[in-house]
Amino acid sequence: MSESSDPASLGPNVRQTAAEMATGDRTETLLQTEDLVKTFGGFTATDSVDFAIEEGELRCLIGPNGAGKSTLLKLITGTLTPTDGAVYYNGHDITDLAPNKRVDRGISMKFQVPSVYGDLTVRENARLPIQQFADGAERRQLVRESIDAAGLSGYEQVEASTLSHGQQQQLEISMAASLEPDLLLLDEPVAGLSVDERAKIAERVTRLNEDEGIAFIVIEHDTDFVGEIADKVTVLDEGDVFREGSIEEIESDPAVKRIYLGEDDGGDE
Amino acid sequence: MKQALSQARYGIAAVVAVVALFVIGALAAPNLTFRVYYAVSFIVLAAIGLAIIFGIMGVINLAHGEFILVGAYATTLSVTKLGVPLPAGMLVGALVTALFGLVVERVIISGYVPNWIGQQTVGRDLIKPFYDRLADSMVATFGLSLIMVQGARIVFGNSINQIGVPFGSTAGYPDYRIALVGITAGVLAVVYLLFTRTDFGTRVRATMQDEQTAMALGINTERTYMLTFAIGSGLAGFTGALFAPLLSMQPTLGSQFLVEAFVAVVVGGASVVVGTSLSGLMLGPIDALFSDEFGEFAGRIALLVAAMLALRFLPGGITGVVDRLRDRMEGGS
Amino acid sequence: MVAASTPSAITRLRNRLEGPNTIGNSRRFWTALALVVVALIAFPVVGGTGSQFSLFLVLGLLGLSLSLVWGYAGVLSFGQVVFFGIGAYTFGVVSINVPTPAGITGAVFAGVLAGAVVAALLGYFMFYGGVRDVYVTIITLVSTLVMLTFMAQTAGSEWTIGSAALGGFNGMPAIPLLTLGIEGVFTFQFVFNDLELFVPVLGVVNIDPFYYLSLAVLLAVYLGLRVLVNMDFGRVLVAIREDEDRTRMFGYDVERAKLVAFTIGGGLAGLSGVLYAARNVYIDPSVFQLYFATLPVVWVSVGGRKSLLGAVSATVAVEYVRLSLGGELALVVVGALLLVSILVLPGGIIPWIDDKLSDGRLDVSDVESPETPPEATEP
Amino acid sequence: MSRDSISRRGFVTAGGAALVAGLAGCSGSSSEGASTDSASSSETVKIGVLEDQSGNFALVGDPKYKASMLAIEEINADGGIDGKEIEPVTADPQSDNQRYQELTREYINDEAVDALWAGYSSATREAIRPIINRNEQLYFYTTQYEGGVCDWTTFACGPTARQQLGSVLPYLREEFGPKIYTIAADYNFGQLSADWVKVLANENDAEVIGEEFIPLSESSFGSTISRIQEADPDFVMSMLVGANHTAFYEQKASSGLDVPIGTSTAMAQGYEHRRIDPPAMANIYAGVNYMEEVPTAGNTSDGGFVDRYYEKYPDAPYLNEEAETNYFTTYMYKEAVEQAGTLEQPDVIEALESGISLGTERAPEAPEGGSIELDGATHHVDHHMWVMKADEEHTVEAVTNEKIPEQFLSETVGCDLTQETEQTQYTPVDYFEEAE
Repeated sequence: MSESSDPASLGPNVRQTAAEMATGDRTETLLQTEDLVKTFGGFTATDSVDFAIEEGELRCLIGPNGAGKSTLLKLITGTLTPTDGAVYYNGHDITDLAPNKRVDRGISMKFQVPSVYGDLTVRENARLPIQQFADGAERRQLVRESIDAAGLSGYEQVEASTLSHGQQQQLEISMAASLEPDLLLLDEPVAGLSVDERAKIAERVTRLNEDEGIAFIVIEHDTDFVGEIADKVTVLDEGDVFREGSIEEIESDPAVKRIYLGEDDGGDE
Repeated sequence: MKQALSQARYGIAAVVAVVALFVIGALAAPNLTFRVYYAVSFIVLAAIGLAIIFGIMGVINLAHGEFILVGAYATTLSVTKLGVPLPAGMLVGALVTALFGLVVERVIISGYVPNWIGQQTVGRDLIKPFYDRLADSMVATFGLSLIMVQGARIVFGNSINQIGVPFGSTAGYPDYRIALVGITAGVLAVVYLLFTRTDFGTRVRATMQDEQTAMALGINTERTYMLTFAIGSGLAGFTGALFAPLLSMQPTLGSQFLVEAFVAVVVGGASVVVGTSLSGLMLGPIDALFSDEFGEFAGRIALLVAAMLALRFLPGGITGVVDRLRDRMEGGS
Repeated sequence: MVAASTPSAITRLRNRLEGPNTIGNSRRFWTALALVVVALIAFPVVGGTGSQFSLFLVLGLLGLSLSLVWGYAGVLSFGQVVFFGIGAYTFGVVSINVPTPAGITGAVFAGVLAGAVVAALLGYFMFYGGVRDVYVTIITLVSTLVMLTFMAQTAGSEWTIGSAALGGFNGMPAIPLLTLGIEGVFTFQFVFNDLELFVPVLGVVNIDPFYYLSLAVLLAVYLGLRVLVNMDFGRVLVAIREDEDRTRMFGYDVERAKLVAFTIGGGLAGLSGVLYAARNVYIDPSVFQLYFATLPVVWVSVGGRKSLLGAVSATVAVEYVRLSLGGELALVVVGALLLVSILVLPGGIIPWIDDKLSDGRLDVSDVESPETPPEATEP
Repeated sequence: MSRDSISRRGFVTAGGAALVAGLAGCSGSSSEGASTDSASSSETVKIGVLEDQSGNFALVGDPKYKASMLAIEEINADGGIDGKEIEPVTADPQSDNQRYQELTREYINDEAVDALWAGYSSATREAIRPIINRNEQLYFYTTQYEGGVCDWTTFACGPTARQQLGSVLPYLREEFGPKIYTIAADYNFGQLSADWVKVLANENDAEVIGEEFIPLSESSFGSTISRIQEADPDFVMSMLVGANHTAFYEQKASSGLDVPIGTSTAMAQGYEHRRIDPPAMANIYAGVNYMEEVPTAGNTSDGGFVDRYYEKYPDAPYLNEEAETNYFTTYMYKEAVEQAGTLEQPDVIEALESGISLGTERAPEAPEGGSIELDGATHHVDHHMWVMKADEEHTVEAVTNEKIPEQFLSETVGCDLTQETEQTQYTPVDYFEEAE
């Protein structure tokens, strides 16, 4: 992976050298949080969350609104710093690491609100993440792949803001995936999409997970979508892990339905 | 309800503290206290009109000084030429500026008039409104400011006669300036009540936060914009009216207020009344005490440096700090 | 892969100069630009020494510095005049203390360096402190007034650096005449050194060499910035301008990129200040006044925020009108011009012209027109 | 040669330049003749007058412009200079030093003016002096200023700080006592004037017990007034300048501070006593060479300077100190040109250096039978200084008056422009240690 040639490129070398990877103790766990707490003044968003993701795992995160899903994601990407507790990635403590440094380590994210660069063309959007680690012919190749994977070939010169909601989601997933991350976080990727657009995204995520071994944490309310793609599901309620298991276990568990429907079942002690 | 009550509790406590400090100060070191409170009032009055136009409506109004000029000239001319008593003259100043603000809003800021003309002639809107377009509104109001200053010079000449300062002085400090402190408190109270306790106030805040939803709820957002801008202008005009007896009546008088106003609004943060008054309470004493200790030059530099540090170390301005403090206190209990 | 002959030097150069971030990528644009440059070269021969016009070229650099910082990095700064003034004063102090040609040449670099260093310090204070959008604007606005208030009171004799008195509000007088080069090797005096030139048709004409220096510097900086903004660095800046958080999550050090852009902008503003002081042989604190600090924002807004060409052409146009309109109504006319131009063309004049002339970017409907349904284009 | 024709020509060439290179043909004549073509042969006398009519200094600059036009009109009605009509070339520099530099450059290179009047503030003078020195242009600077400019083509004919403070300070010392509190605008003029107060205090065994400098942008004086009240001086010397500082007088009055105030700047320039309600300016003593209320035959008699000024400008607000200097320097120039018999600037300068003197008719500051002289060596004027007092109703009367020569350059520094072609500005701190 050659460092991109132009001197003023500020993007860091995305892929870490093999040596650096080796020193971390080689566990299967890719990401782990220990008693992760985040409070906003009086309100506790996450309440000592212990949560772990294995390499290559596709985990879905569900739970009622305000359960702390987005906060947990932001603590992992570094946009928020926790009040207490720690986040480990590949065995390294990244609790206080800057967001862009975490991207170096292989964490990438698609935002809840689709945020592609509206004024730029599809090609310019796709090129941005790739330009920091690829150059010349290789860069053109990766950009073309990224656009094709998003189903937007032929749209290279189109201004991103004029794309449909679904197309923008696909483009942003391509951009996040083009960093060749180990862990890709998606925040409600199919919210507000039509049925066939959801199917396309589901197929896209599964392909990235199986073909390229990218681990996922996907926040999504649509249980059919979750059922289709999830290896394992975690249910968050009032800032803490409430249940964890396969989609079947979760769907059949009455307590989960109750917290969704709002009856307070007094916890599961 | 519980939260509203506790918020009021802090508000009242703060006001009582400020008044108590004033009374104790007036007894112990009257002159210094009057000067500190005058400095606070100057900043609050300079900023109150802008807090609405910039703070709420997202229009960087570089012609804010010239709105104060309109108020000052209208008051002075109505008193000197029409023989109107001073208090009435001040109301005239505020009203004339409010009307002027209305015209500016309709013709330039919201583009209602040009678009109406556009519809008649070309069949489409000519311009986009300036709300929440910070940079563009800055250029537009900079042009407006040039026009107003030179226009005032052409129409009224390089200066007009100034009205006398009423009342005498206590402890070597002009009574009129002490009265100004009281009037400032009154203005803050009225604006606070207007924006929090009246349904017009809620309509304004709804429109400003999300125009689409406000429209969906049946709020006439066009009228709300118009009235809010007019009120902002009227307050700036009232500031001009209040300072008319104190300043030399020249077309360039607005420039003295511009910096204090912008700094106070930005340092103050989101909320109009709480932000502006708190930044006044912070920056005013710094200006007054440094001037007292090290001379006027040091006072001026201290104010500017304090503003830079506040902008740097208080994200979200002072209102941000207050919100965080309040959350912590409530969270803690 | 057709073995295209290695691209000729010109196309390689054009590839570097052109890109989505700059206006004017067609051959037509380059011929038009060449024409304008030739016209500007001929202008002093016809327009009377061009010594007045050189002011607009010098201020064009200041416009470019804001266009880079605001137009590309999205940082609306009122502080460019701070670096402009500091560059000018540094040039004055160094050249007064070392009035030899080498000293003066050194003073030019000192001025640019001073502008860049102060910009880096202020930038670090703001960007690494998490200060964003309107707060940055107000901090830079306040910094100009701190400079104005401070410099106005440096009239006392204690405010003398070496033999250069800062001069307070009266300004720093008697800045040496700009003479570049090394003693003995080659030196040339650019200011107050009109050259006699025999032109066949017009007879003997005198021209101001400083005009050509500022024209050359402006052209070089313009082309340099075109290369910069079309490089990967330029694309990162544009991405930051569009959506800072999204760009951070692509692994870019946003704070460092903004700081680098802000520092380059400071250096450019410093260079403009140096040439301004050299041209007028004088500098005073009025460059820190709010009125002068607002002008760059006006130039870049009127010309077109997202275009270097817009910034340069609008600077020259607005300043020409502002300085040549006399009479009582001058300020009213300038104010009205600004108001109308931002009302009718908020995106700026040059981008508007560019849209009219070139095809520019497509719209999704252009691609998804009924007869070519999206599926049809699937590979 | 009105303003518009210049900008139109400029516009055409710029427009032409932008269009096509080979435009030599259609742009008409070659550029303006070289600047040194001898104007004496042409039939008009070209005078450049650049005074602020808008911007911060418009209030004090406009009367200067009007007085110059009055003098030119009178001279032309009376047959011009040496039979040649005066052709004024004017523009409004808008109190903007950049415009002053451009216009000065244009008036010297393109217009080739025979003499130039330009600028109110010291900052403007210093901004254009490099251009003037370089082109050796005859230049009249007509504002009262800190003094010390010894420049062989510049005639600083306004009174200096030493002359103005030298007239009012000794009087107040006699009347009220030795303790002085100085407040001054925080820039060159204010700081140098404060130095002169110390020098004069030393000469009149008075004592400066407090000194304060106020930024030009400051308009609230609470702390300054309370410090003055504490110091309790016998009188205050005020060198405040500009619109914002006028607020001091109003705030002083409404704070009940009624210490007498000596000034070299208030009332005479910005006519505060006409603009602010009494009694704000009560008890203020201005040491000036001229004010509208100066009671001399040439000034206030029927058909005098004041009548002629208001006849030409019925709605002018006031006839201020600098206006009279613009007026009499135009007549001095006329006399010098007629004495030299040519418009060649070196000869006119030599004629001016031969010592021109004007009586009350053309220099209204001089009383009946009195006169003012242009000192050839220093290019300054020995003025007839007046101390004018404003009472409770702001009516202004003369208290004392005396002739005061320039002194600083002539006696202390020894600047003699008839011998050397100097171009420097001297400051009192170089010559008086008490000015430290």
